[in-house]
Amino acid sequence: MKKALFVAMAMTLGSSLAAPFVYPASWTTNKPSEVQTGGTLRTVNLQDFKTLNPFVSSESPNLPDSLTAGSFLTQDPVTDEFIPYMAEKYTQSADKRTFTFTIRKGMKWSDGKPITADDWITSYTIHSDKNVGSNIYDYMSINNQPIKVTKVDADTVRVVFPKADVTALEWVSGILYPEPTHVFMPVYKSKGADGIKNMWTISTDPKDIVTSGSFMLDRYQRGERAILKKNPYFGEWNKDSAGKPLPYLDGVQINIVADANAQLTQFLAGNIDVYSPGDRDKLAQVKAAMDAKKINGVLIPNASARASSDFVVFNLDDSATYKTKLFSNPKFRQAFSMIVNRDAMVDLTLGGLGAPTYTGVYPVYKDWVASGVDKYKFNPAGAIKLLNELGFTKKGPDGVLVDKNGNKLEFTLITNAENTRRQGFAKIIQDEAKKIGMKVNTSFIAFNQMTTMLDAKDNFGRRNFDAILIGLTGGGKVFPVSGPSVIECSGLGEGGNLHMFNQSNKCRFPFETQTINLYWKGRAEFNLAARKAIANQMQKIEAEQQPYVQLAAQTVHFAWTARTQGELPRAAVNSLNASTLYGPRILDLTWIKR
Amino acid sequence: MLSEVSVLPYIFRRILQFIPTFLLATLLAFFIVQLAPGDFLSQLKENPSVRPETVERLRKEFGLDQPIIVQYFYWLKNFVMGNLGQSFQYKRPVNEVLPGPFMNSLILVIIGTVLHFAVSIPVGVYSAVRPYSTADKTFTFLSYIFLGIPSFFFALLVIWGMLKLQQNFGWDMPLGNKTSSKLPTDISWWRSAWDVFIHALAPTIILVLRGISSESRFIRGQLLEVLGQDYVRTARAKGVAENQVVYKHALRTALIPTIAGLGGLLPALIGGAGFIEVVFNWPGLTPLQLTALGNQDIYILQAVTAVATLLYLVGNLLSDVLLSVIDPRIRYH
Amino acid sequence: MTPQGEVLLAVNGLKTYFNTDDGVVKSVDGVTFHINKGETLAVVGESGSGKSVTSLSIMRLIPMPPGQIVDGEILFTGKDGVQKNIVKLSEAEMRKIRGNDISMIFQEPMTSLNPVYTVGDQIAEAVMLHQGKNKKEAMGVAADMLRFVGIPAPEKRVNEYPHQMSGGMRQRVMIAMALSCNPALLIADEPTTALDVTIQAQILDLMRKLQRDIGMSILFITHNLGVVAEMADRVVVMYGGRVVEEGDVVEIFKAPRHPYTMGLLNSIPRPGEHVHVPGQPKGRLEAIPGNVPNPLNLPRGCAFEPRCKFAVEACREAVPPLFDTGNGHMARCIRWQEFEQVQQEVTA
Amino acid sequence: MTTTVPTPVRKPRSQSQWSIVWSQFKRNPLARVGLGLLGLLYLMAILAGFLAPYGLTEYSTTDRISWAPPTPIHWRDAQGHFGPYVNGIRRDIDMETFRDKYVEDTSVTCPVKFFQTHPGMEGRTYRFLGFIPTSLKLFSVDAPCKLYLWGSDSYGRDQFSRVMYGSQISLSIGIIASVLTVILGLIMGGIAGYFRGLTDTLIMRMVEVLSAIPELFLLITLRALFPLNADPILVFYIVIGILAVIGWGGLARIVRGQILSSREQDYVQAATALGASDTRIIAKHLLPNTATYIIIFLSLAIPGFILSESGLSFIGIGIVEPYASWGSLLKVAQDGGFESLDARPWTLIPGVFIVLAVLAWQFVGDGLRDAFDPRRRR
Amino acid sequence: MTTIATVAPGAGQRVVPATGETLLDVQNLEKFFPIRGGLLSRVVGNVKAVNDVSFSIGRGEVVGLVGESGSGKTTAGRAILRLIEPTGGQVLFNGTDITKLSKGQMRDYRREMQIIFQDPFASLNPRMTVADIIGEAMQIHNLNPGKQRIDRIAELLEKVGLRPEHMRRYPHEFSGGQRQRIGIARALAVNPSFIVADEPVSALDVSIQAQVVNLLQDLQEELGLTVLFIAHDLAVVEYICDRIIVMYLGRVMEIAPSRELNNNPKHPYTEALLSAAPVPDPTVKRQRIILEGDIPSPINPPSGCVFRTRCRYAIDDCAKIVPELREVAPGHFKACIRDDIL
Repeated sequence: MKKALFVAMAMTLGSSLAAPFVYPASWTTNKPSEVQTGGTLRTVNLQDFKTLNPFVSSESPNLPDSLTAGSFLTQDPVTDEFIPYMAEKYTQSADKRTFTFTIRKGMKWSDGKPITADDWITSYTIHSDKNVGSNIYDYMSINNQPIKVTKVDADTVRVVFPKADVTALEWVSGILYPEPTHVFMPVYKSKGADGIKNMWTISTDPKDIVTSGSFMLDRYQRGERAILKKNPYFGEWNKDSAGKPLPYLDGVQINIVADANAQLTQFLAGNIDVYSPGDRDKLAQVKAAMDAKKINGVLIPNASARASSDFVVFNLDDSATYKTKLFSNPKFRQAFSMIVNRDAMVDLTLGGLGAPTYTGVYPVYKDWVASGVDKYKFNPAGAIKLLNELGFTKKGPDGVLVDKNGNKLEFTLITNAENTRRQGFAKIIQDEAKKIGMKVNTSFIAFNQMTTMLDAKDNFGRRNFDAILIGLTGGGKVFPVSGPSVIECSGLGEGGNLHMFNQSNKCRFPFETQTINLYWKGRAEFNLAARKAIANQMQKIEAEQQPYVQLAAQTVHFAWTARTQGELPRAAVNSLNASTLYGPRILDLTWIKR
Repeated sequence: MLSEVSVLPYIFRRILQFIPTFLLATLLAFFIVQLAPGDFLSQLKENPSVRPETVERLRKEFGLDQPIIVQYFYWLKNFVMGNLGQSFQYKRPVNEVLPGPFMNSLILVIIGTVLHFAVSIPVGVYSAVRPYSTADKTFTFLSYIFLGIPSFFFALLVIWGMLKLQQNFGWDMPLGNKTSSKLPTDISWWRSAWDVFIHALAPTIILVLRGISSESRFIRGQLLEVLGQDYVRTARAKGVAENQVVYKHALRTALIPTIAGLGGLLPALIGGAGFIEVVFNWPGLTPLQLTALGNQDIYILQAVTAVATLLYLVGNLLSDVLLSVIDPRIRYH
Repeated sequence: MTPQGEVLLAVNGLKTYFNTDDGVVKSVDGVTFHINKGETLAVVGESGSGKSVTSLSIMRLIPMPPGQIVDGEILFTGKDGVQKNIVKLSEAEMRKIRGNDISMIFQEPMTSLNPVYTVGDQIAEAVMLHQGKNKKEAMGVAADMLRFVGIPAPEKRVNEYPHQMSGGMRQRVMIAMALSCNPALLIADEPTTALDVTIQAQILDLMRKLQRDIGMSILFITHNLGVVAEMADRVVVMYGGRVVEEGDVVEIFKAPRHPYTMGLLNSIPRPGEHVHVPGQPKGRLEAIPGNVPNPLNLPRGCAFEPRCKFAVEACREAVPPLFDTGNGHMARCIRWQEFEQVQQEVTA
Repeated sequence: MTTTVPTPVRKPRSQSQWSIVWSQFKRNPLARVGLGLLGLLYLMAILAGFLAPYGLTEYSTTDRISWAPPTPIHWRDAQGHFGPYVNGIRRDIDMETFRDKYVEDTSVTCPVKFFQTHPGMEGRTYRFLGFIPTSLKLFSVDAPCKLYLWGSDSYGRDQFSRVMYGSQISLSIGIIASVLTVILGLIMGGIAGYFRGLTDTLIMRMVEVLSAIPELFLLITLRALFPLNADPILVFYIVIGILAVIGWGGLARIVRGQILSSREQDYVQAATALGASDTRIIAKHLLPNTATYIIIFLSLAIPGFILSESGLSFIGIGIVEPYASWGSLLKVAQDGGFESLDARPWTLIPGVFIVLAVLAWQFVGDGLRDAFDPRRRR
Repeated sequence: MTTIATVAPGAGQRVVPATGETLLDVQNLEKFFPIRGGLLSRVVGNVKAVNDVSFSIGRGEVVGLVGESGSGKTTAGRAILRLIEPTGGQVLFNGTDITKLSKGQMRDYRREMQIIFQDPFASLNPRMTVADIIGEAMQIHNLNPGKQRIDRIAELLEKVGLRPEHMRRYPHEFSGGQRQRIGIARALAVNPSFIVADEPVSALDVSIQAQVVNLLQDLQEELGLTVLFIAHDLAVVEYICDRIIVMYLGRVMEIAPSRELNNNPKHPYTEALLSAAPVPDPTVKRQRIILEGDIPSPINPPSGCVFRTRCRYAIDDCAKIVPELREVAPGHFKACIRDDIL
């Protein structure tokens, strides 16, 4: 009784001193008046969480992200605008490099301690320490020039970028989260990086885990589930549009399941509330169960395309082997693109739920995908014509095209064994290629092994593959083209970069230099239309040169039980705004209907 | 006691013999896993923003730049001192990561072992006492069928069946996982133990069905043979009742080969639990091993191999000791 | 048939058949004999003659299936003085007889004891079963019995396992077990065949002594004529599942009336009788030609006919009846009367 | 055992051990059923090309069909003519249920033709009995119709044809793997048992090491060591080879034991006394003596390997496209999860074949074991 | 006829003479089987199966080797043929020490020395036809090539009382007696001069034993074979042997001509053995000498005379002195220190 009174007093006190962040009414379909508080949201994750430590976490999704409130800014899921969140306000310098954030007052950690500027500095300091091995260490600099984060005073933090950058606000909102100084700093000071690495493991007592977000850890049952409970201090500075403290939920249960089939089972059994059917089979199961009234819920099929790509990349090494020379010829890659039957891929592999792709910009960025990039779409006759030009005019006795030197048109296409979708794509490529006399062998290996192949060199200094079918994921909304790690052709050390077709650290082809130059131009271009024009240019080059032969993209589907409320407005329901764990909704605004 | 005098050196000698086996097995495992292209850090490549020097730094930090044999001896030294090394994925000592999954697998294996014997012995005995009866023929037929269905697919069928029961009758089925997500957090230990048991039941049954099928038929054959032995005839000639003849005189010797096979049962169940743990979403050793394999988390793999090898050796030792208890001929020789 | 003395067990027309895939094996095909109280009856025969099956039929220990007692009766007067037909008894009634009224010892002492229990346990089991004694008393009886059969340090030996004992010791244990409930009849199925000759002498000696002391009857099954001569009061000779000759032991050895018995007696070397002297031509044993008959494929007439040097056409036609040749001596041979002369010729 | 049950001396028939075993085997009804079933299955594998109306990977990327159900076969057409025919099919993806819908197009009818050749259709040619190239098919229908006896997979490939072709791999896998295991087990066990001493100790230690390391781990890691451009079928057979390398221990142990005990047999002593060489003794007396066990081992190991094959497919290191085995076909059903069971039960047919093959081999194996074991003879 | 070699008293070399020309001379034959135990499987003891056994056999002689189970008679028989490698001593065959021969050299001697086994079921490879079994020896030694081989096999079969058409059958089609005949034919296939007959009739039915004994006797006479006849049954041995060797716990107790041994045993063990055998005559009621107790374990045999623990004549010295085998009458040897008995 006493405690409750104290909490209530603290709340009024807090609210009188500082303005809470008010969640715009547009972020949910529900009216604040309908909302019921309490209840538990049950969701599912496909693997065991490995750590609670924000500095060493490298998985996705992970628990630290679920437990953090965010950072200075947040991106409005409906308008895509950046709005102050943990900052009350911010200023931007004229050269667009320096940002100064004034911290919102009254924010508290889950142990009741105030959130201060030091907490950002702590986070920045530790993430920037090489020895900690943070997953975002490399984000702390742009093109090898560090981003600087400094404390101006107790309520003010300054962030300085090396140069003007359109993605700066994305960085501010999505990368640097505050971490509790009072927990980490003493350890960091006494034991250094090693001390930090040993903190906040899965077996750490939940009481010792301090969070800024709407929830805190209640219990972690390894291999079974994570149970989160409401952070009592979060509601002091987070209110809904009607002024009600957030979150509405009492708790969240994240069940851990081994595979996608088990995930479906849990949803069909009514054991979890949110679910994204991964393919058509699962979609059909959910639909059938809903139609048969086995589950009472909502299904949004084909909500949007996925924020990921699948493509074939050839080995374009500057080695004088017959194959790399052939692959290095754009005509060959164009011919190859013309035997990729993307419609068949969508129809047969994706069950009709997807779309062909021709550029590295994920189709979910509808506004960014350039038009007229499908010049080398499926066209076997065109492919034959180009191959004839390359000297492949006659077929050998085994039906495989040979050139005048007797070289067979044959290569091995590798993809990872775990991914049936990619194997399906490879199969269609193989079968279509066979029809025109191109022999494609397929090989399905472990993902790790496949990524190793990208830079593993043999005794002759050559990379040891012909072609790999792989994909990329991730990226922001501001400039959603392939990033520098994918397109940078020089200035990178050995291995580790994603410039998959050429890892010689030299720009072999003019289009490589052209592309990277365009990219940096776009990063500095603050005008959206101009930036889109640059993206179009980049895609045109890509479509012509076919360094990555894009295949097809799946669509995403969302399902949830009828008791689960508070999803984003339909217009904002897409793969970019949906969380893997909670679906197309903001967890803080989610509530359970009883 | 005479028996203890002769059994102890025997056990000690067995343990001495285990050492080279253990060393060879772990060394072999270490080499094989390192032979595979790539290492734990290869996956970082998927991440567009991890730089090569980061990878190199981590490689050094994990000791992956050392020659394999050096790494092995380093591992061995730590192992002897009770340190299983560091998991790359969990960024925690393997000592902390391993026990949970190990215990979970052990739950399946222990319930499985109990079930294995609790079913196969009575079935085997019944079939041997009434050979070619309808029940015997039914058991035989069922065991043939269970031996024929791939266990992972059988698991899928069972889960599907349970789901249909839950959907159509509203029965709360233990659909995968180790515990129910619906239980409140503050329940008595026996209630949660019961919950775990209920969840373990379906995977365990599928796990041991094949074993039961072959074991029960094996016991049947053994018992039939022992029932034809001279000393069983002696017992009957004494006027011993038939069920006493079966259970007291025949069964004990008939079970000797079964017990001799116990040593292989533990690792076989742990190994066999693999697919079923995956399909039933049971947080055991195999899911741990599979993700470790995918990520080349070598010290986890090494630890799992070491544990499996130890289990194999301990199992063998256990069956040796049990055999000497059940069969005095071994004890005195 | 005129049984002398009080009949303990009478087997009348016993037929025990086995069904095999190859046909019905008539292991015991109409066997009739009896044992008097306190008497030792030897049943002699080679493998396949049906002697062991006869003894197991008396114990009702024939594995069924494939075996079956098809016909005949086994009349037995137990310790309670009531005559019962063993063939008709229920399994529970039979269990009361086994080990209590009738005990049995077997040929292979190495395999006839349960390897996983101590010999004390195994003897005590019978005692507890039939005499209602508790474990402790029964173990006392077991030790007494071991002493009784001449095993040194019986208190220690009760706790030993069979594999710790020699063959002779195990056979003594078997005897101790068999005698632990004072049976009226002991069936000894080739009890010394697997033993060395010096141990055989010990065991035979022991059995004779025990019979004197206890006064039980013994059904002694053997193929060793030397053992028969030493142990038996009367002899039953079996061949091809039937009794071919029966009579007093002296009669059988002095004046056999069946060619098979005669052949057997002639074919064994007698200790000290045929000793070879170097330089002199070696004597010859008189062998029975041919092989032991196949029980599946017995001749229609006399089973011994194919090997018999006295066989005539009539032998082939029907199974000869058992002729009473006087003095309780019987022979299943149509030419038995002629053998008086032959016998005399041979001995002359 | 003493003579409790008389062992009848068999009528003198001049038979070898083998003919006795065979006559014993024939008495066992389950063994007969098993053998008959195996005969049918292996005949099916041998005639796969002839029985399968379509090629192994035959499908259309233009006229796309996915998860077609078994095609209904009609017997009497509108004109009253009798004879099997099928109708054309039309496919829609039902965006309500997200399942493929197929409707018969009664305007198109195609008679089922028997013993037709398909010249020019590359996918359909095969080598009859392994050497005569032909495209003769037991039955087929002409385009535009499709005859899916057991439905299709997601690419519109005929499941019946794939099961037929898959049988070639599934049924040969067991034999190849167990023969490899037997060869290894015989050699290693033979060496250990015959030479004894240090060799014996080393080999037996190796057996222990191999059985101690988790199998799954060995399979997955060793699989990663193969060259990538190797033919998938070759890689798969190497995987099977690994299985054999892992699995020879048990057999070696038994062969060793048998050799150790047969060495002491009188007839081996007799051969030694006759002056027979080691090689002769091993080849003529010791190894044939293990034949009984080997045959039983083979017939019981083969079903084990057939199951292992499906397990390998389940963890993704089994046979891959373009080849098919029952295991990889069942994996398709497994991947489909509940949808396979609810919406396309015909994808479970390969599982039925696995069960049948395993069952048949078990029957035969048990029958052989009983037939070889004089104590189990009836 | 009896030649007496010098007996060197106390010397390691003892030659026990044979009748006529010596074919086989066994000197101090030893076969120890190691017993392993302890933590490291070290040899902790020996089973002294054959311990210092010496005797010789003349050409054409039939010598019986008698003893109970554990006496080492079978081991001795096999060690002589090097089917078991002896651990000590010499075996002189026609003056050559065959224990020193290499495997290849030994092969030639195997044509001269053959063995017949006790168990007619275990001694024939069930997978070979009779022709293969008998022909194997000819194949190994390249005898009677081609068509001759079949004729020779047929001849051998007839010689052992079987019919030539039996050669195409398998062992399991024969009865025990017939199998034993096949075993004999196999041994004769190489025309040996010396045969070890290891309990050839013990496993046979009574009525069959006489057939096989007669056959062996006929063959021995016809072919002039030298035979070492191993048995546990004195009656059979007496019947066909010229001389008899009695073994107990790995050592020779007594050697004497058959009649001499039977009528006038000099060793207490032989006396007991003779007395223990039951006589198939119910009218003869003999006073038995019943040996007490069991045969001791060969792992830990009694000190001094191995028989002393069961000997009714044993004196204190018996525990101290290992009795030498010495000649007590012409051709009659015994290993007993007491001359005042028997």
